[in-house]
Amino acid sequence: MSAPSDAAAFSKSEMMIVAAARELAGQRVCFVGVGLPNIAVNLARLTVAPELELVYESGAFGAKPARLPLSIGDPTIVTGATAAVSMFELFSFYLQGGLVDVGFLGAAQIDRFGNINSTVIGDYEHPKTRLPGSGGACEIAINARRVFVIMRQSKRSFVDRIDFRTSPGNLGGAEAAARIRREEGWLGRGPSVVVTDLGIYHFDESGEMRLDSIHPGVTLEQVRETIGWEPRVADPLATTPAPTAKELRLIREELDPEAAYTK
Amino acid sequence: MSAPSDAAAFSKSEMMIVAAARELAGQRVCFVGVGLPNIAVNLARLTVAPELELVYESGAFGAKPARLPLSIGDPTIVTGATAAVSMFELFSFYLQGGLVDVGFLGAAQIDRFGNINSTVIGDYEHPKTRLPGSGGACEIAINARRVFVIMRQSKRSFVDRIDFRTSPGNLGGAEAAARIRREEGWLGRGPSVVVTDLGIYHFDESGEMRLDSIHPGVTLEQVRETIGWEPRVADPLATTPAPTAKELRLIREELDPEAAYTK
Amino acid sequence: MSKVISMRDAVAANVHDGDVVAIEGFTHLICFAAGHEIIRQRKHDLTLARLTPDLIYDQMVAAGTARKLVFSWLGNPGVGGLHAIRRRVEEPEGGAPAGASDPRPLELEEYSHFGMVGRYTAGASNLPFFPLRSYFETDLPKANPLIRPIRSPYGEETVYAVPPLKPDVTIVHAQRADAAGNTQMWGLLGCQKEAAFAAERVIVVVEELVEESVIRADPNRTVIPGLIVDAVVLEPWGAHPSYVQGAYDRDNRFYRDWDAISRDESSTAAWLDEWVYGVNGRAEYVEKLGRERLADLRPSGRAPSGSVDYGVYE
Amino acid sequence: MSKVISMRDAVAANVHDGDVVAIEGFTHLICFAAGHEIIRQRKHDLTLARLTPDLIYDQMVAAGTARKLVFSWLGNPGVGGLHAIRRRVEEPEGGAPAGASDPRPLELEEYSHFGMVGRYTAGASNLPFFPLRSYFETDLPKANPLIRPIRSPYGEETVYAVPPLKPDVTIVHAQRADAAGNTQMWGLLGCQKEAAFAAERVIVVVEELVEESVIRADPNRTVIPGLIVDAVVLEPWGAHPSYVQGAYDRDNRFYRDWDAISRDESSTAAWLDEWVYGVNGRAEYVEKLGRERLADLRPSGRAPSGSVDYGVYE
Repeated sequence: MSAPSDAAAFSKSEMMIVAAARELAGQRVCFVGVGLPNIAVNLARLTVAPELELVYESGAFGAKPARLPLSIGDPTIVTGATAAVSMFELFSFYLQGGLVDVGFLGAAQIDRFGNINSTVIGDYEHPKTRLPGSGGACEIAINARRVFVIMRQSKRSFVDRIDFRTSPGNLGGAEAAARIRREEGWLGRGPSVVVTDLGIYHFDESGEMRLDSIHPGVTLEQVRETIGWEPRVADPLATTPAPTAKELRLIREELDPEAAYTK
Repeated sequence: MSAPSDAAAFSKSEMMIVAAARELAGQRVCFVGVGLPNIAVNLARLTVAPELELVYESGAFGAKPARLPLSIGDPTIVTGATAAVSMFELFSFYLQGGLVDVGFLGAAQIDRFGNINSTVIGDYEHPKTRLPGSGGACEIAINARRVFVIMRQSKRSFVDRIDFRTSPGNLGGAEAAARIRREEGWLGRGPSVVVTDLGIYHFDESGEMRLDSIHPGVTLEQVRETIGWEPRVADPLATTPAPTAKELRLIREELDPEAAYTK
Repeated sequence: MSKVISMRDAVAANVHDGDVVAIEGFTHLICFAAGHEIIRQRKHDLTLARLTPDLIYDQMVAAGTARKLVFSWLGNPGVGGLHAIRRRVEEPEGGAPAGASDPRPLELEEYSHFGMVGRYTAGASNLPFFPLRSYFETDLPKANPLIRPIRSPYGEETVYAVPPLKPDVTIVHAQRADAAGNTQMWGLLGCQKEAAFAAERVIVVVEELVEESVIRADPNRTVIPGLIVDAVVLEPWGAHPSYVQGAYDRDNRFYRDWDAISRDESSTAAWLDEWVYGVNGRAEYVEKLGRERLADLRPSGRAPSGSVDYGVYE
Repeated sequence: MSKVISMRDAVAANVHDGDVVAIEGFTHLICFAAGHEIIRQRKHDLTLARLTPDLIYDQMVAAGTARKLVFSWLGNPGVGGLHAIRRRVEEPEGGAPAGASDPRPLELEEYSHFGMVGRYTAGASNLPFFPLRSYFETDLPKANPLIRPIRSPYGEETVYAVPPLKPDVTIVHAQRADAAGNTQMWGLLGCQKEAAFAAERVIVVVEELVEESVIRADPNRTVIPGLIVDAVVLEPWGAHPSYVQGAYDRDNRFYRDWDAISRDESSTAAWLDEWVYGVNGRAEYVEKLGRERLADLRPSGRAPSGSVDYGVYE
């Protein structure tokens, strides 16, 4: 439960979802997992990106869900979809074949260069916490044309050094990353945006995260307290426009009526 | 048009088909092209090998054709089949995956070790005759558990040295072939039988073709006149039992009523 | 020749201690009925392969059937972690329930989703490896040395390879099959086809056993040919709490409930006692679930695919 | 947004001189209508890729559109050779018809069926190569140095690799699509899916244009998503003399007739004049074939697939 910046108006999670959805403007094909990304993506379709096409990691394409899917394997994403394909086809032709514009990832840890850990906290052989692992996150980071990250920020998640690199971001910096991506023939250009409950980060020319927009009601101090390095901050720093009444209505009435993800 | 050995009873082609069909006794899964192999295989299913399952090179499995298919792409092999699969699935999972017991090949040239040419007569770059090429014959010879060859014999087709090796047989001899097949992890054990219009050949321990049975009415001289090397002959040499009335009736009335292949 | 037998006989004949077992199905068509029967028959030392171990393997690990997992995403989808498995990984000494036949730490062999799909594909195709564009600049090849670089024979490029995975037995759930094992499914197809073709033995479990003519009416719908199937088991609701497109929904309540049940060893053991050891098979489990709960999982309406015409060619 | 345009516009916009063109379809769903339009628009210097060049490429080669073939089986299935192509290979100087724009010898790049399938699969998957167990101890790698050995990173084994094939344009024929290009087909599926995903541009030609709701009723039947489709052309009988499962049969008479027509350069040219240059499109070609001939090619009855239920989940 996060403290909404304007208790009457919206929660931090709602702001995060709205900000992520707006980043999808102009994107065409999005590879999506369930939960926050799923709500953000569906909100984008209803607002800034009506042409957005969803590729579900489970193999559904062009889904028209009759209800908010509770998992990426919900049968409601298959009934009425334009295609239901095997995992081989999904990963070989859609993702690795270069058809996915945006891969949407969550993470347990991220570093300043957008490298992501979703495998373990602690040592791999003797982990403190065994996390789910890659799933498709490893190949999404490499093959999606760009990667969007959505996650709440904290000292434990925004760290100077991740414990395990599950999905490559800008590696040790933009220049080396660009060279390696080119040499190894990756289709992806790496992380593009990180949306948190406190603000919106893009990546500067050195490949490091830069806070470009801070959500209304959030202070720079709050941002610094929840990040494991001294964050770069855009000057001038924008303030994220608050969610509109329409955005909030869509989230609350249509996309997450039981507030499963937006509490 | 071949001269039947007993003009009233059966043609050389009919004898060849019947002999090939009988060789299929006990086999389970046969990868089949159209024409003579198709008729032989269907005759086998109606006689010695009722359990035989056909994998058509075009992707139909468990076909129940309502008429004799005129090509491997005839729609009659799909309607009522148990499966219609993509070429990727057919070649990856059925053939290379090792599910095919018998691959049935025709050829333009064959040598004493069962190596096959279906690519060119003459030099590859400047061919005298450009033949169709491999199609699936190359991978069938390597991955089918055993290979049956059906072809008419002549000095031009049974040659000391083939012009191009499209499908490997016993290479230069059984011992080297077995070693190479083992080392390279081939699933196939190579050619098993060659059925011609004059007789039936199996392969001896040295990997060379041996005439084991001669069709009724055919002389050893005829065999020697239509082969480019001095053929090994089994002692005693069997005589292929003539087609039965039932076999002939099935060919003439059901499998090839227009005598397209059995003239 | 009919291959239809009971679940008990299918598991007894095809699943052996020490086997590599794949119960596949990506979120959809996960055959919990087979997993429970494997537990009841107290199979052990199994290597369990699945992209997403899901609740089915959490239960099988809790029951002590497994010595190793081969996987790509270890979670309770939409809910959280898999606690029984995590206990065996994070605190291996204390992770196995008392009396379990296999108290050793659980071995993990980890890939990504595409890596697992590639492994089954190589297994099904008798290839010595499958190449993919993944793993670059990650720690996964260090964590799993079976993920190896391979240089393209065309130019300088290097990609990664995964080795073939050939389960001793693959178990799939489907909407329907005929008695010979010709199997049709629709909805999310996961990698059941690849996992089945890769396996030495295949058990198909279905909601409905149909005449061969039903299969033959739509040959493009066939996902697994009877040719590779060893046993066909008729087990309605056999995928619960997973789901079957067109037949029943995912029981999300159970996925949430399991999070609480599995956090504690004794409540996990009690659940296994009641719902697995305490029933003699899926029919009794289904009866125990109760008509009302099942009715809630039925789709609210029909969504027919429509029929296409293959044509008669005679 | 509708992608439905005429065959003339689809070819003009998507097929350019010098392109690598794949008109795929293994015996089934071969889009002769598109091949003929390419001839009429006098495209040239094309590299034509297909497992089986079939009559369609024999005609396109005879008309001088091609400089190169990439293929695996060069024949008239069930009949014999492809004479126009053979002339350009066996007697290159004399092989091109007078006035053809490209009288040079035809270049051949030759694989096996599985090699071609692997090439499209690598192209569709953005892989630098595709591995397969073929070509061992044959002369094919000598004839085509793009077929190369590759060593497994697991043990000593060596298999062969083929390079990706990425056509500039792939053209497929299908039973039906919606206006956005979501395409469904049934019967033999060949490698149209792989060839389409591998291509820069895709033209889909259909017997029937359907509402989006027809496609959405059966998502597992979709072979090619509109996502990768550039143009949708409605062209009934567009596959004649090839066939469309459920719609019409292969015109075996024409396959036999072509053997005689194509043996001679002048009769080949006369046929092209009459049946390709002499008609302004497929509709006129169909009319010229005549109602009786077409009626003979219709299936003798319907063979419905039956309908399955995806269920409503709301």
